[in-house]
Amino acid sequence: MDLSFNPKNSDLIERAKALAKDALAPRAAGYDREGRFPRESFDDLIREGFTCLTLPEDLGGRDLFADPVSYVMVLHEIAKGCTNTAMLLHMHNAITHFLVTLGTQAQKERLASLVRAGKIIASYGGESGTSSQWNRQLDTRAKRTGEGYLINGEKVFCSMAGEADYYTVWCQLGEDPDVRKSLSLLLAPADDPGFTINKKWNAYAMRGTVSHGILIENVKVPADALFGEGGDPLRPDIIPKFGLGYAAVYLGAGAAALDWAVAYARKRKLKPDNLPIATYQPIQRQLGEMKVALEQALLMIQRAAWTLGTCGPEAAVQPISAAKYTAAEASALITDKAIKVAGGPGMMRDYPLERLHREARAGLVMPPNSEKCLDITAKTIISGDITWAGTS
Amino acid sequence: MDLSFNPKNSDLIERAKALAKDALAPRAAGYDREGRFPRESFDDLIREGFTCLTLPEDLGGRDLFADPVSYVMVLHEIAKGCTNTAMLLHMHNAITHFLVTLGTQAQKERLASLVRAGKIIASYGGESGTSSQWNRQLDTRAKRTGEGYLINGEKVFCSMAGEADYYTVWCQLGEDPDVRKSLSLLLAPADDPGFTINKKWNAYAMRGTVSHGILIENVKVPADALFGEGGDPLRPDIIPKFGLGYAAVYLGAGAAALDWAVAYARKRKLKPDNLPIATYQPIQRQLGEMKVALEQALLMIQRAAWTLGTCGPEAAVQPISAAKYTAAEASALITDKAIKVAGGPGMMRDYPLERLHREARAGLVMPPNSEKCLDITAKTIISGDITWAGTS
Amino acid sequence: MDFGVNPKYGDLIERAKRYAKDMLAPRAQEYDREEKFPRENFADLHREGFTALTLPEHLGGRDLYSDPASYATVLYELSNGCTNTAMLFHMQSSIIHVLSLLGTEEQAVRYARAVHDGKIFASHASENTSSLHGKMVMDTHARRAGDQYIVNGRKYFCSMAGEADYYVLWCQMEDEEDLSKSLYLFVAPADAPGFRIDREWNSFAMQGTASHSMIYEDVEVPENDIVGEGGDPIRPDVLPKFGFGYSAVYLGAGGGAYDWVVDYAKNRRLQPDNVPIATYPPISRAIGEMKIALDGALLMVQRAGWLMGTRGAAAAYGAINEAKYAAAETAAMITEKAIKIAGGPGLMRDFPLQRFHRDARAGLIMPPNTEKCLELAGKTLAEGKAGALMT
Amino acid sequence: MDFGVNPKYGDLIERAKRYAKDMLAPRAQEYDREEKFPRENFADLHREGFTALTLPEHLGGRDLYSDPASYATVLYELSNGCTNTAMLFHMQSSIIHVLSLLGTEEQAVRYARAVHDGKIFASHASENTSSLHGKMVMDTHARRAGDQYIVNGRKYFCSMAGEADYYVLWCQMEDEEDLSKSLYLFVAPADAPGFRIDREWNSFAMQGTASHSMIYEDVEVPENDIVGEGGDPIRPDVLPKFGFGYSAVYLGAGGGAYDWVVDYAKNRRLQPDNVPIATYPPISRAIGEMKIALDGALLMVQRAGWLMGTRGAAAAYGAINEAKYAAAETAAMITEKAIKIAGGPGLMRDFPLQRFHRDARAGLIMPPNTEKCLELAGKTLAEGKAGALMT
Repeated sequence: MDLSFNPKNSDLIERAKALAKDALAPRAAGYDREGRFPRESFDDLIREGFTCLTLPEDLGGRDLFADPVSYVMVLHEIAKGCTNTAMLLHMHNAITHFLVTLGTQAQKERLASLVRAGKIIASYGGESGTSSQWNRQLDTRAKRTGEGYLINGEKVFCSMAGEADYYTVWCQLGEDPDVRKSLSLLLAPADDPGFTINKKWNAYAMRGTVSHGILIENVKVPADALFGEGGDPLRPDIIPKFGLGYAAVYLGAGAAALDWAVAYARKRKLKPDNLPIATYQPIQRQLGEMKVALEQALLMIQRAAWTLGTCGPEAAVQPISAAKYTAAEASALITDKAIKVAGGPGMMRDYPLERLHREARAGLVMPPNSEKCLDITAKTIISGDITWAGTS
Repeated sequence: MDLSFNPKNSDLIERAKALAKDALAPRAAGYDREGRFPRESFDDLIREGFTCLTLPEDLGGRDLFADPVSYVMVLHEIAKGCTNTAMLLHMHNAITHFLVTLGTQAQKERLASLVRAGKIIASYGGESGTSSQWNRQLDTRAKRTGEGYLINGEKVFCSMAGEADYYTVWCQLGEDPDVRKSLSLLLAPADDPGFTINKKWNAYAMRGTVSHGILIENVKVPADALFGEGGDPLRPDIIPKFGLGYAAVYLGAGAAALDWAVAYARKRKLKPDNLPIATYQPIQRQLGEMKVALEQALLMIQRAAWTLGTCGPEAAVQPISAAKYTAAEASALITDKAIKVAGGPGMMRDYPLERLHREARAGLVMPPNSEKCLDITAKTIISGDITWAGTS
Repeated sequence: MDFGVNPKYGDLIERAKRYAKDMLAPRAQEYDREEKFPRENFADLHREGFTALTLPEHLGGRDLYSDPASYATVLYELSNGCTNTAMLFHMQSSIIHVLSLLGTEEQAVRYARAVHDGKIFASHASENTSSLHGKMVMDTHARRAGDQYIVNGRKYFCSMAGEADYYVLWCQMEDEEDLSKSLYLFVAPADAPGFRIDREWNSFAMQGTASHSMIYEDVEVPENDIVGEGGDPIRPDVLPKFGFGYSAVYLGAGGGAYDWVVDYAKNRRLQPDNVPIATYPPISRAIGEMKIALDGALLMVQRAGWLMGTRGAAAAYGAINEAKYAAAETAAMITEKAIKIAGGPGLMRDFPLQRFHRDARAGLIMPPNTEKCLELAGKTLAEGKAGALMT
Repeated sequence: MDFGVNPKYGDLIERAKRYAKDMLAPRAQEYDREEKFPRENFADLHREGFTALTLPEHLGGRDLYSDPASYATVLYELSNGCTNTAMLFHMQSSIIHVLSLLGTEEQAVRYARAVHDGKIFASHASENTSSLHGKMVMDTHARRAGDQYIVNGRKYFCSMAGEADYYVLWCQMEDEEDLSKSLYLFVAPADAPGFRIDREWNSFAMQGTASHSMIYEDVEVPENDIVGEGGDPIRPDVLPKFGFGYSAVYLGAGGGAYDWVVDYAKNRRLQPDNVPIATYPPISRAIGEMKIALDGALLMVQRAGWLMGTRGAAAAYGAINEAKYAAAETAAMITEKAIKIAGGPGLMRDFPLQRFHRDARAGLIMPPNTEKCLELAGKTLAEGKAGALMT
């Protein structure tokens, strides 16, 4: 066991921290208030190279998913500045990584050149069906044509709808009803006239992700738009990585709330004592509880990331579920308590706590939600003995 | 809405309170330590008439189940002195009430004369099966003989095994496999040689209830030992009343813990401040949380009791479940926090908190357990609209 | 002991329930989104006679404060539909009750007539005390000038600032520090010169209450709009009534979330199971927990009201404090569980859960905040007092 | 970053796991019920070489304190079988480590030989300070008399009182108030005249630790049994090691309860469903919660150990405190959930859940208690320090 934190890519974590503090944090409230895509912050990320992080090194990237601990800590630092921006960066970086993983050399090179040129890639899997399981039919279907593929369907919760440059469409290709054989990823330029945005994203949190619906009508893509084989998106090295990033992003909201609450408690004085409220034991107790929850969640995330990097994706499925659960619940608890510590300012829009509190609620609900995480963990335990790293 | 607390039988509540404080409380630790039936305390209860409370007035009782609010508050006061004693008093009084409810005039009179003479009646329903539902076959069976009935079977969790004077045996009578038609109550003297006590009650709490197993071999009872018709014990005016009493009994452990913790916090001083710890805000916060939980649970119990008395037993099923849940959880929370307030003395056997804490755990587990209570409540909500008293 | 609805006011509770569903809930989303004062609701509630409920019967009211438990239940039911409206309804109902209680017969008749005419009364009391101990100190002062008074000062969290027709100011006469002698209620029409609104209310919840700050610069109030005796506003039969109602209002946000999510869970089905998600054990268990907590908290609120009505506010003080804690924590817990059950729709502004959740969170913070409530409850115990009476 | 088991000590962790299951668990119920010192366990652990693990390698040990994360994991695993044994093992392992660290070569060799001979060392430090601020004040004093010292005093919570072979006394030299100059460790055989045991340890948990009070009346200790320099026992590389281990020990009670109840739930079936109750969603969800909390808390403990080992105790202080909170609260939560899942058997003395539950409760109270831990963690933050390092 060696918990020293000096990963290969610690330079990126430091840069993420600085960028979050100086550039992203000041804009976070505005994106939330206006419910718009964090364009300026994303431009900063592009300029600083953060949208190329998961490309292979020989294609101009840092291959950051090879070092998952650094990957999650970069996200976590970005999220401390702006949860929305961090979430979208994760979406872009995760799907870029998957496409590169699945693509041919030619596809990889083409994708990398787009990403290096500052193009943003989105990933659309959700449908308005009612199952969280991947064992049902998708409405979105692609069929082979002479030149390539023709896609039709409808997607919901499409982050960066109308803002990304390319949409990665999760769809069933061909006639095989078994999604495990037919689920495919097709990359399409966002300006295809067959995409119509249905502006129904009106959440009370994570508003900057502009996760509208998209109607897909006769979108034509060439043959090299298909990445990997049918069923590849269900590979165990693909989906869990999304969840790992969510954990880091949502914990960022909690970490930012704790920072703010501590700073506030050290400044705020009440009469007649005229002492900072940070000197009161009940306030200290609350701060302590928040701190322990934050540390515990960070360790769970780092452990899951380390497992992913060291023991492979299948071994990491449960640790990732556990990390997502711990992080989302910790962020919910911390933002709750931060508001209690702050009192009135906790509910005022002039201060960040109410926003962070809302964002933490989104963390509880975003798949895999807390119930689902518990379920995955429990099923693993019940079906057999498991030994996770750090539990001897 | 009228929450004034002046029930017809408030004299009994006052007497219960005095008896609990002066006679029962000083002995409670001893019964727990020695794991023995609270004989001396029960003798006090008998002498003071508390074992006759649920008999009809014309048979020398106070018909206390006609005034369920008083009934639960008597139990609650007794329990604040000794949880074990209160539990057994409830067992005796509830079964006496049921037998009187089901019996013929002659049976009532005979039973009443036994009870007035200080005899203790026990009630044995549990079997070592594995279902909490009453839709399965019992192992304990009775069959009609010329003179009466012959009983065979085995019971578990028999409170007052070897201590009560009469055992009320829940059994299936005859051949009908449908328990809703065949479940019957047979009253048998405890000194019948067919009863063999299997001393396996070795709980870490509620040790004074001596709830051993009992083997029943060819116990013969006369014809008038049968109370009511087959299936009567499942009537809605019977079983839920047990649960209502449990709520009051277990909340007593919580109330006693709060009383002790408050008294301790007012006395205990720490250096160098030399102030009672009750003056520290973190301690006050804990005491406050305990107090609110206690009050809330008491109101839920009183509401359930009032519903039972005013709207009848079927309307009271859900409020009783809700009261049992609230009381058991409140008692668990209060005893937890009391130990935290007390620190070291909280875990020492020289003080009552560790005992009350154990007893509260038994409250969580005793049927209907917390999960079951939630289940009953949820099913009622899901199956239709309900309006409970006090919720308009 | 009687947990049943008071027959004298049963009709009001039933009507409140109906209004919440048919009148308040449909508009609540918009008021919240647009951060608008719920004017249409007040007009409708006035038409239905609800804005006059707390006036005495001889002035055309129902004397609803004679049974605070029923009053709280009405508030709770209204709040199930719209927390903002219930809160403002409570402010107006309390202040017109107080004006008729403390005022001369002439004043009581005059203000009651205004209420029947649909005029809205706001009550402004908060100042920038920043005290841990909650001692009230008034910066807002009045001085005599001929047969009228000149008021200067500043108030915070002034519900209905810019929206009410009359502002009732809690104001201290100059040259007398002792509030128990110098504090009076001043009633002034909203269009009186000298009122200025500082629109700094920018909360994530309860935005429809328009609780901005107000500045008074040489506001003139004639002598016959000064109500009661010195110190009356902090009389124990006056002050606690304001705080008491918050419990019912905020618990109502929990009740609204509960109703919505139970309905949702009974209708929502997932493939391939195709049964209502309410039947999944983890969800049914959560519904059970919510319902039991809701009932327990409502009983705490009603008990506090009953104590206040029958034994006076002093005897009810502990119970009011405990009820505030139970109600606010329960409402917050329920809205949180409801969001978890609903998943995506829990976060969407098109659905009411996120609104109830934000409103409930405000209940935790509104003074006395829930931590403070616990400390008060514990302090009472630690001092050897019973706190809330065992009823 | 490496969350894997340290290969140098992987064998010890595996063996600890096996001993817990095969050796400690079968006897744990009896030690608890009979309130007996776990003598057979100590004999077996000695035979297996476990009682010497924290001695340096050149004295026949494994120098296990060189990697406190591994040390904590060994403790945790042992505690899964028997909390009492793990606690006493920790006391002995820590004090013999400290004696070899602070002692002269002659002393280190001599005490190590005793350990290899199966002698048990106890460490007695607690006095009746009753201080909120945890400042240590020693009533136990020594005065010189020729070439030896005479010790008088009284200690509380003396683990293994009457059971160990050597008592190591934390003792102050007379005429010097400053503990950083006057505090020494005195090693005395248990049969030295002047020891008297006041059997007042009567706890509902951890009864096998025999943590009675001890009175010292003119106990004579020769000069060569006084270890280290003045103040050594409170050196930052000594004192925190004792407190650090408590987290692992108490969390072990949670781990034991978790293992038992998962096994139970996988085998227990109810009619008419006839499937393991572990498959019922409310129960599987609870199992998931327990497992995740257990892992998180164990990581907190291991992190604290890793910090202590690599950056020193001062850097680890915040993390040790946070780990104590996380471990104790988690163990208490798990044992409580386990009892609820098991139902009746959860309460029965024939089954271990109630024992784990009582032991875990002791963890909440053992200083620093969990409320204190939170306040310390918050105070550190409030003072602008990071507390536990972000590793």
